[in-house]
Amino acid sequence: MIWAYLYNIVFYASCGVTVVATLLMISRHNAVHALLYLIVSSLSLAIIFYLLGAAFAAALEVIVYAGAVMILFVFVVMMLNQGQRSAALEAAWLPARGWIMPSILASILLALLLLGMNSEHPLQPYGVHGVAVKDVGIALFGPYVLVVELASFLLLSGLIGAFHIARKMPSHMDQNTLDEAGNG
Amino acid sequence: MHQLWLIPGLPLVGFFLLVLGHGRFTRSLARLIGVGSIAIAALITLWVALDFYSPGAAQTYQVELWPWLTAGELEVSFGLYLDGLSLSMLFVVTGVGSLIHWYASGYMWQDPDYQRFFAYMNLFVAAMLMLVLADNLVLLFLGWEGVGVCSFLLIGFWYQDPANGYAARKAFIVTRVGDTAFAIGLFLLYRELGTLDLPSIMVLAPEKFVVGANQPTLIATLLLAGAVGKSAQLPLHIWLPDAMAGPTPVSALIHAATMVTAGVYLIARTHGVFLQAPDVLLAVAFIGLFTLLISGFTALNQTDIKRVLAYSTMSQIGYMFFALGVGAWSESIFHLMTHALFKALLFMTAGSIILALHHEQDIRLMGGLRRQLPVPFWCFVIGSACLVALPPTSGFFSKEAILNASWQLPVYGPWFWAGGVLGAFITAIYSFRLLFLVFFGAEKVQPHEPKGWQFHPPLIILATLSLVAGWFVLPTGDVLPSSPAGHPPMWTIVVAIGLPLLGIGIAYQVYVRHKWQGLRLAHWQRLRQFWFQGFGFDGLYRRLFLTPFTSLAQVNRNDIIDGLPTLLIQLSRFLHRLFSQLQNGQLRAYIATLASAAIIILALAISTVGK
Amino acid sequence: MQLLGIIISLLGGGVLALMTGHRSPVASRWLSLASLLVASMFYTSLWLDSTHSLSTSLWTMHTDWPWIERFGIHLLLATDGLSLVLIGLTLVLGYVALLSAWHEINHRCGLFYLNFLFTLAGVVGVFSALDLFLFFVFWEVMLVPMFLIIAIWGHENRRFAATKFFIYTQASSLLMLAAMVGLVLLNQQQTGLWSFSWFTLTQTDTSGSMGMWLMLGFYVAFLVKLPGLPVHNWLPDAHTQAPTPGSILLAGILLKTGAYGLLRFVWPLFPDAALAFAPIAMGLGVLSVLYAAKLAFAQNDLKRLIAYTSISHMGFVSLGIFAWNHLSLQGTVMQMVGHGLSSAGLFAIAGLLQQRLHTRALDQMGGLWALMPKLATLSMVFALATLGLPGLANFIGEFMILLGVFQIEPWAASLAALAMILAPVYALVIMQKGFFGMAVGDKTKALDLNARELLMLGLLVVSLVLLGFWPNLIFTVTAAPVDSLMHLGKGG
Amino acid sequence: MDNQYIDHAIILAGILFCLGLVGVMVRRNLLFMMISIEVMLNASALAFIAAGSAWNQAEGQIMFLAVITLGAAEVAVGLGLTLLLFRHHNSVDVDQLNKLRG
Repeated sequence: MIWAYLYNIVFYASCGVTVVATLLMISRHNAVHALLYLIVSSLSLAIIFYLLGAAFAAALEVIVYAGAVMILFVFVVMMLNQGQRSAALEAAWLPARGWIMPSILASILLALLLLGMNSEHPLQPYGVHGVAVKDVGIALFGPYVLVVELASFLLLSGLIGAFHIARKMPSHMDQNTLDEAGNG
Repeated sequence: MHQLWLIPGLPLVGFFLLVLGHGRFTRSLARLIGVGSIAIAALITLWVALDFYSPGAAQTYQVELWPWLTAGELEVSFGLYLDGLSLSMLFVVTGVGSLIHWYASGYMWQDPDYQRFFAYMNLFVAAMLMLVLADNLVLLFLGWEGVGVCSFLLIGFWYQDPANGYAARKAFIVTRVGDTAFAIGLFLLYRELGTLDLPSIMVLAPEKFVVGANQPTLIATLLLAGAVGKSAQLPLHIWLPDAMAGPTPVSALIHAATMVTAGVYLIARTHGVFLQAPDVLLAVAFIGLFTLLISGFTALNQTDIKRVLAYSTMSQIGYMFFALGVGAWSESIFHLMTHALFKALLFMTAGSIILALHHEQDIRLMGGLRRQLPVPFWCFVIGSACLVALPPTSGFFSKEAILNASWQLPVYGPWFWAGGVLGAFITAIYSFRLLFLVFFGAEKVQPHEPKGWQFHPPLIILATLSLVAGWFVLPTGDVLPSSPAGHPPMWTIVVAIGLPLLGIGIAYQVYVRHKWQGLRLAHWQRLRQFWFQGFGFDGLYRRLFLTPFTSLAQVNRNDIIDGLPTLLIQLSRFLHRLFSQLQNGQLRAYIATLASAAIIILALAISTVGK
Repeated sequence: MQLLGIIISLLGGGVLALMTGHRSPVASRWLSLASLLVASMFYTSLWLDSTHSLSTSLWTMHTDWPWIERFGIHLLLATDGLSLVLIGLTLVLGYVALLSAWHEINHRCGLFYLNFLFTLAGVVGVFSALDLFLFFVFWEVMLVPMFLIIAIWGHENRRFAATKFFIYTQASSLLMLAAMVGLVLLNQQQTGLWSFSWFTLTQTDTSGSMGMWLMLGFYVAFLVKLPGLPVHNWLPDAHTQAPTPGSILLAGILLKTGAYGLLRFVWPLFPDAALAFAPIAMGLGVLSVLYAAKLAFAQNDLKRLIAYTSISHMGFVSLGIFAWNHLSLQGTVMQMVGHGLSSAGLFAIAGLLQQRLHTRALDQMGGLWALMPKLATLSMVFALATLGLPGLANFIGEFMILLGVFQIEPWAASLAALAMILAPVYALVIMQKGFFGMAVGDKTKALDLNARELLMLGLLVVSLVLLGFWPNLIFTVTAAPVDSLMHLGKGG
Repeated sequence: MDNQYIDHAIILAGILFCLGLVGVMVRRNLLFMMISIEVMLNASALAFIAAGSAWNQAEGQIMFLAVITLGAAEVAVGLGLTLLLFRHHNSVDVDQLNKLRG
């Protein structure tokens, strides 16, 4: 019984943390702060995954997402970051007025999603029988296993491409941007 | 009789020679061809007349030169038809025509475009002869239009002055209005009778048409409209006074003797149809009477010598229409012949006077010319006497016959007769006013008379002819319906002779003794001005037809239908500009549109889910 | 076989002219004249043996070679009296246009004569093709070189005029193509066999709304070509910007293809639809007659004025065709020939005036009679022909059309007869502003006609007068074909 | 076990998605837009997991895997391009990339 009560607290706490972290992340001027908040939110998300019974997903979230992707981000931010000047620049780019229209749009979208998700008549595809994911999965790993391999090759080539683009940076960097990055 | 085709052929050949030989012929050669062709045509007419009058000869002669138009059941031939009526018209056209050509060869001697003048004159006579000798209405229409074009060319002969050009175009377009009505009459006639051949029309019309039915009435009205247009009768008469812009021989030939009588000839020729429409005949009489009176009053205060004669021509042709209307068919043609003689005489004497006074046409500047220009003076006196119909002259015989016939008409008889006599009275006043103003009174100007054998002989011949013509008998008797028999009471003849004499007396008092000057007072001035402008018809037509048409044409110069495609082009350009704003390169704008699109789709999905 | 000779000699002549063009323009000129001569020799031999054979059979079949077997498309060329007359007119106007192009075209002559002769060949093909598909091919062959002639050798804004001309005609011929295919399908459903030939298609039953729509497709295409009222505004622009030979070709021959199409295809193929549509078409005809006449009066540009007169005359043609009785059809044929000759004359004179005075504006002309008596008298003759003076060909055409239409629709004929009043209004405006009155500005250097120009205009005047006094030269030849068309058109 | 936790989890996913969307629309710095996109990806991943656990089938987690790999690849390429953008315009303002306009 106590266990259910604890479960309840942890679940809602982590939901709260995720929401607040994301909110803060969006409004930060400094890129690094934003990144850190993102890491916090993904960690709390991992907790939720776990609570929803998807332990494997929670682990993956922490390893792949919080671990690899965010680190990559931090590296890039560090490289580009121009320090205070860029923070001031960020402030300039973010007038208060700028928030109004997007937040209106987002709140409408949110209301629609919530409306769509209530239980009496949940939002399901209208009059068309979607293919169940199971059959997709069976098909995916049945006859189309080759396709899955190809998809992975695709991702690999994407990565190599990105790597190739990024690699040219040192040889072309002219003197002033290097100094600027240095004293950031 | 077989050389009939030579009569219209010779002037045509003369025309082609003069046109092709432009610039290569000497003046005298051009004169020889010009006058010669008409003179020979006149001789041939005499020769044909001899054949015609010889005892036992057929009264009608028809020859088909070649089948002109054959399409389906329409058979129109290029043929000539000769009978009493066309023979008398031949006398007028070739006889008076050759005298006028003879006179014109002298009159136009100094003019640079001598050859072009005679080319047009020959073409005119050829077209008139074709009109008179045509055996079907389409060929008559060919002559009819040809005559109209030649009058356009000759009125606008001195083309340097745009006013002449305007007068020529005005004449052509107003007559063309009449011609269109004539053409529509032709179409209706063909639809009703199935043929356009004149002799057969005269036969079919009485059979097919019921007297007074609306078919013959409509056809007769349309033919009447054509005749009115060409003979310058009331509704379409505004072009004749302006037609005086042409050289005087032209006015003499076209606007006195031949072309303006074409309308009378048309009505006489298609009398079969007119007899089937009695109320149209009445309309003809009324038109004749009104034109007679109106042009009489207008002639009273004209100042240009040729315009006076033009209005007098209009009123004399009014007499002929009047005669046709009352049923005096042969008398009308007889009056046509006598009028051709003395009016040509009057115009040619006026021409000599104008030439003597170095192209001065205003009678107020002339005076006392009887001593310096004796021959023109006496010819003018004879011409005016005929015009006024004094007893011994030919004018008396023709006008008396018409007035007597008008008395016989059952219902309107006496009224018509009274109108005719009033017309004769006014004619007397204005013609002798002209005579006294020009030849009597103080000598204001020094004329020097043009000598030369082309001037006096034609005048003298015409003068004698117009005196003698009273006793001629035209062979129109059997062709045209007989005019009403019976003699009007004696007093009508006395009145008919007395009134003109009274008119002459009044003219003498006013213009020689200068009495009753009261007529020149102010309040008379407005009436005289009104009469001077020919009862204001010119202004009325200009406001009614001319200005609306020209302004409509100017407003819609580049036509509005052309605007449609250009509208299309502008629309597509506007849409292009509108849509290009959407792609402004701003990434965040695209995301915003993405988000709003998502919202719309979701809203749609949710709203449909509910149902 | 002679017909093929005509077309090939024209096409060959064009190609040869192109090849010799850039070396020596004079050679290309004489070469195209030679090809025209060869073509007219073929034509005379065709005329001779078809006149004596006309009494027996209506058609002289030339070629009937299978082309696209699948849809039953044959290279079917055949001529009857009607197409014979129109091909004759094409060759005569070909000579006139060639003579007028002698000195006016001096840059890229080879290409010009190629286009010129290709247009002629296309028109001859249009008049003799009796396979709908082949007709459409020649319709395009005739259109493209004409577009090039206007676009390359035209006057100031020739590009706009050429494109407008091209879009108008091309869009409408698309309609015709659709209608053609629809007709063939209709025929295939009814008879089960594919055929594009005119003889079989006249047998298909095209009553009902389907027939009406197909007829409208054809009608619109030919109405654009024969400039009928709502779709006429390409003609004034095309004419003002086209070079003189281009204008002569355009006015003299290309407008006749529209009228020929109405005669040959609209009525015989769709008798009931055309009969039902006749009152509207006649109304349009009358409207274009009067509206174009009014517009012509207000123009200041001489060529634009003449273009509007052409629209007015062609309004008479469409009026005559839709009255569909023997009189009005014979009148239409004569009106086509008469208008071809008189408008070619007027355009040649406009070209000559432009060469001498370097302007087409009427208010800058004046008093030319004294300076150029020969040119002035000839333009007087053409102006009189345009206003329908009897004794010249146009009058015969107009008179018989009005006579024929009067039997069917008296009110339409009387309204159209009003044009006899408007015609002198615009025809005499040319003479008054152009030749009478005082000379405006210094015209001393304007010289009169030389021998070549006199020959060109003389040829036209003689033929106008000839047809004015002896129209039976044409009527006897076209009597039988018109009769057969009429019976076909009456649903016979 | 479609209890309220699943519903709330999906609600959370919705909220996160909208927040990410706001982030993308508001920020002009390409980096921040990248980060917000990551948040949106996470939100969809959460929705998959929640749904998967609701019907207790493995598909949810397979899709989560797909989302993650996609996210990773996308970030790699995105950051590379951001570096390029920075090198070329030496600023990461996304509004500078407006050459492709109508």
